[in-house]
Amino acid sequence: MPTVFIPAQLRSLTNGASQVELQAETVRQIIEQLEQRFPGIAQRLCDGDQLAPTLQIAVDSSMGSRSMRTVVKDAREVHFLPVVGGG
Amino acid sequence: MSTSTNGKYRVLGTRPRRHDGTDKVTGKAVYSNDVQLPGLLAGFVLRSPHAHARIISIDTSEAEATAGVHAVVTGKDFPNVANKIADLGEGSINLSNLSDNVMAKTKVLYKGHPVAAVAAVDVHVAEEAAGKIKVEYEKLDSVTWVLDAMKDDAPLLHEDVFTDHMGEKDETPSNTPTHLHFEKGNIEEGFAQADVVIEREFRTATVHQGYIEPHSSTADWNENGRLHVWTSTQGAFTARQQTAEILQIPISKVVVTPCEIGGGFGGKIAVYGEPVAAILSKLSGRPVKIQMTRAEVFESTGPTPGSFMRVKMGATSDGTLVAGEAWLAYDAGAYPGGMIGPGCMCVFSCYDIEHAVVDGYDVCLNKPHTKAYRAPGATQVAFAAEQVVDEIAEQLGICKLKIRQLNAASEGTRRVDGPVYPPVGFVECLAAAEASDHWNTPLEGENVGRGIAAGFWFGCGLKSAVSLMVNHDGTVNLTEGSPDIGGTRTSIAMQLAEVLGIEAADVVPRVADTDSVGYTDVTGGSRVTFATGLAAYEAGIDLQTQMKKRAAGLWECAEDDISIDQGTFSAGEKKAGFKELAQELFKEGEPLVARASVAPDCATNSFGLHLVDLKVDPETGKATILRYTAIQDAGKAIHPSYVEGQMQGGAVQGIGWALNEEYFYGDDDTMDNASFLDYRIPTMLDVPMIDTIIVEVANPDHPYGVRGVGETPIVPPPGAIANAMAVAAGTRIYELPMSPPKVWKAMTDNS
Amino acid sequence: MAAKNQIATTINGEPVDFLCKPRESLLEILRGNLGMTGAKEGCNNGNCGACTVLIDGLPVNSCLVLGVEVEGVEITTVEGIADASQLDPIQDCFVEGAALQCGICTPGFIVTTRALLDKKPDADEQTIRFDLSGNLCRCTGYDKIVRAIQHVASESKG
Amino acid sequence: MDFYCSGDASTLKDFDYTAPTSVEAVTALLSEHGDRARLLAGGTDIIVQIREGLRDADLVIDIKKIPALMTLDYSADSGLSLGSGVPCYQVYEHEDVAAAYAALADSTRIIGGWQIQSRASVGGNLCNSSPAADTIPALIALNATCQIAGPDGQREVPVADFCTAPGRNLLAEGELLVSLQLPATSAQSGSAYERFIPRNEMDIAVAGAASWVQLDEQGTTIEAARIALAAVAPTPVVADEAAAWLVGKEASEENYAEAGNLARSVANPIDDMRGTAEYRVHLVGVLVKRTLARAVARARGE
Repeated sequence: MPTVFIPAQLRSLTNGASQVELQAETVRQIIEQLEQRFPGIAQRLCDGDQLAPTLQIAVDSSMGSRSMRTVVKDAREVHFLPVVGGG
Repeated sequence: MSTSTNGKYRVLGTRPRRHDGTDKVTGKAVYSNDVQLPGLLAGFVLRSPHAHARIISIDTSEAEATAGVHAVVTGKDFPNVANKIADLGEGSINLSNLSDNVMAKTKVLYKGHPVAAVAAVDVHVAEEAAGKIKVEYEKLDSVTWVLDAMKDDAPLLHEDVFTDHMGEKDETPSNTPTHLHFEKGNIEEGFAQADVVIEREFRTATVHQGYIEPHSSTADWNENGRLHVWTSTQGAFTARQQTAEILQIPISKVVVTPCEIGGGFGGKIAVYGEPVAAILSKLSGRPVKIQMTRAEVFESTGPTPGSFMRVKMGATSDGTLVAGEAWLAYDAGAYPGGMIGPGCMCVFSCYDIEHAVVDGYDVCLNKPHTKAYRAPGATQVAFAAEQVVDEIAEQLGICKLKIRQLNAASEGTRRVDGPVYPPVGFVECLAAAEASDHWNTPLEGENVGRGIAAGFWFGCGLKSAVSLMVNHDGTVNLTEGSPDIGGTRTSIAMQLAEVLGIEAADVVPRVADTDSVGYTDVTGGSRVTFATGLAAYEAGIDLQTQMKKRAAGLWECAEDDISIDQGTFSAGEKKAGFKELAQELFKEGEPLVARASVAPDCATNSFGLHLVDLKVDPETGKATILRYTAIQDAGKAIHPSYVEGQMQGGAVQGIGWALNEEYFYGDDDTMDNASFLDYRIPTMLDVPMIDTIIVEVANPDHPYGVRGVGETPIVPPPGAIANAMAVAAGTRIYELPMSPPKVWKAMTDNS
Repeated sequence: MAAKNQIATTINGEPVDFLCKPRESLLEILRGNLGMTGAKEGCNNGNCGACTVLIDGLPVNSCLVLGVEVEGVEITTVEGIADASQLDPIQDCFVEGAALQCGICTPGFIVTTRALLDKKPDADEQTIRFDLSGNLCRCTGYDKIVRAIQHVASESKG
Repeated sequence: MDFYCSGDASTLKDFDYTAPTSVEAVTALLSEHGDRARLLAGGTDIIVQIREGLRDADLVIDIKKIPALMTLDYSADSGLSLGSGVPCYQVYEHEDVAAAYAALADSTRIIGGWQIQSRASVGGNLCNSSPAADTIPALIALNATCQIAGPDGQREVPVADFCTAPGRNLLAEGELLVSLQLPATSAQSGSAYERFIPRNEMDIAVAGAASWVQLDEQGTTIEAARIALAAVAPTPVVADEAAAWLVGKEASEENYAEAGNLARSVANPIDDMRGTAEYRVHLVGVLVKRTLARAVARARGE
């Protein structure tokens, strides 16, 4: 049961909550459940049925995934971060 | 010098000769501008002389009628590209903007923005013909400094850009496409706890990656509709994708051959001349090469963002950092999408700070679209934050190394953007600094100063593929898709050699074109030795698995009876090394091939700490670097010489950024110093030897513990030099570069 | 359009004739007309040293020499530094000492170093840094280049 | 290269080339073609300028085939005659010349890198007439004169009078610089040139100063001095007042500093990307002080 960290810019949609615990197995389920609880949040995180192109997902300490199917069922934490390019 | 780990490896940690070394010291290696094809034409790009203007009309008729000219293109020859953001593996890009940057359609946004191109029998004819193209412009007001561009009355670059606050957009257009905001803890509470608070403003100039090889691209669009591009790129596959998207043709119709590449540092990921050469080739029916001049490189590619930053940090009297607040505005150049994200994520990334807030703004202005430059966005914020940490230490009377040790990020530390670190080696780097000869040698004399600064870069994983073919003699051909910019053929081959129990020289690595190897992301993000190395490791395992099965047949035993130790296969009395077994198996049956592809979703998290001693001439303000030590966690240094090389090269680029490098803009907002004479990268005479200490704290996400090392070394130098300068000059400089006139002025004003 | 001139010169010990227009630089001639792409174009205005060749033993930026100027001189390019199958000690030490990363500046460094060590076989660090300051490298930070040259110089001391 | 910023062109325009073997042939060509003809010595300025569209030419006249222009002639008694096409390295590699005309050796050693010094000539540096040229203050401090040939014969002009504006000099149509004449040096004299640049090499002077001194027999008093400056005015300038003030003064750090202060009065620099006017004026004081100290040390044989 991962703790999902709400990006600071979306906390106006969560009544200020900075993290929520969800019963989710994939990122897609996280977003669906967030949307149920905090209507409007999905469109801030997604572009259609994909993660917004400016975002990446961090599962615990691993970052870099951009897939909605990213498995989170054994994760402690999930974060939504800006994508990072490198040189 | 290395505080190295162990003797458990045969090949890793040794220093074999690189496979491409001989070709590169004899002049035989083929770089993009060395490509020659039958019937090759030369392309020349006509560029905007204005910083900002509307294109009213373009008349190419006279150029087209010039003898020797085979084709002329303008923005009209480019297909419409959807205004959508594409995932390029490493970062994403708006395709319409990418196409517009390659060839302006309706507006030019910076001096050097392409407006037309000519293909002709030679470059002289092409240039002269380009000079006959008549472009009518309506000049517009321009802006080149972030804070000016953020003003309400600033000249607007894009009427369709609205500030995005993570999915919510403002209603009036602006030059600020993105606002990012991060929070951790409670910032008011944090500053309330602080006994000392320091807040400073910082400015940094736009700088260029400064690779010595100008971009060069050759395109041959043949009669079957297949486009072959030879180019200088950090990533053949991303070049293929961008080219196909801009031309609106299927990816399968494009093959990109990555030539040897003369430096990139993040500046050779986006395409520039590739699609232009392609269209010229299509129109002329001949291959076309476009080679940039040095001035074009400075005026039209790269650079990396200039910035304005306000950083405030608070600490309790024992030196614990309790609060950090940053407000960052980074120059994105002509189009949205600069380096602000990682800037925000890195400003406090070296320290465990309970309460933090970061706001970041991506700002469009009339400069070339900014690109990654080695740890993009991190050097600027380290320049700021590392000075604030030093000033806090000064106020509290705490040793500057101690305060960093006291607050060092370690496994479990949560960054301001949220994630916690896995095992990382910053504490070990600080310990190595404390134990170093440099730190323990007193610095004496007048106008001298010692400075330290930390740096962090994520390093990424992404996709890599390799394939292996075993030769009769048991040597192995390794085909990979990572352009080799700094010895990575060898660092990858060494990992395969380690698995297989052979020598690095028994592996024949080849960087292949996009038709000949599986998809591989860019040589960037410090990822190649980590991710392509991981693919080589796994391909080696794949090979061993196959060989084990075949050996069972050969030796008439069960597969499970065979064990592999350091590459040697054995089952009871039977024993064979890799090469011996490979030779036997070749005689027996089908050839051995293997492959692996990987896509590790992880950062490799490399920390570093740099120490610098410098002397400043109080009469001129000029600094001389006396001694320099770069310390970094490499996880596991596969080829220590090339790890040291990354650390030394990054340090010297950082020294250049710190002391002299900057884009000068004239009154008309066009660049005044587009040459290596006036854009002052360090010469050999400007730097001392760069000492290195490699720290090895294994990365749990790699079988050998490798971390990416290429980018972190550019992060600490400006901060370290600023901290040394503060001691040597007796006054702090909050602006990059810390060039002699600026330092002299600050010292004069101070005295 | 200016007429082409016929130029007779010596490159890496071999007599070479070529035709060139006055505006063609030696670098263009070498790389284009003669297919010798070892000399690299980094800036085309004499500031980076990647195109260094020797004319009568002296290092010059071949981008700042016209093809028509080399009548009767002896030119050495990076292609002429190694002896057939045997690398020059400078080349060998560059490879052994990891004194190159991307390699684009390397031919220029090899050629200038050859001239330096011919003149001052036991050049010290300061001399090396001064005499090679016309060769820019952006990858290495110069450390391993200086060390490789010092290594060759110390070998020459015996 | 010098004071020009980069232009917008990038390849060489079409031109004709000729390499005459006599001075007379050159003056004839120059008279015929006027400013459509350009002289080529080392080429390190003119090739860049034509390539970048900053100067133009229909005809490039290579002067390196003219023996008189390629000759360096030195004797302790008669001084130095330096052909205008002699490359920089020949000056600093000539031990006697480098010792006698140390300021000139200093300046030739720092023009570009070695590759540039193999080609670039002192005469070319003078004729390019950049205010930032390194050799010109050295030549002025060493009291050099120009031997100029033209359609009407030869004339002699002090180097101090040669430059008239950035990139301009008093060579008339049809004229060329044949050689530079530097008088023999006397015992107890010495000279030095120093410039300030942000890097340590490969740069254009933000400011430069050359000093020459003649000491008395004891080596303690300055009997005569000449000081010239680079990059602080539209042309290289002579700091007469400072030099005159030094006469009869003790050779001391305080007096070098005071001469430096006085020299600042002739500096009339501009603000540009290489430095502010204020900074350049300040540098004049520093560089004059430093070059006087080095010149005195050399005069004393230290």
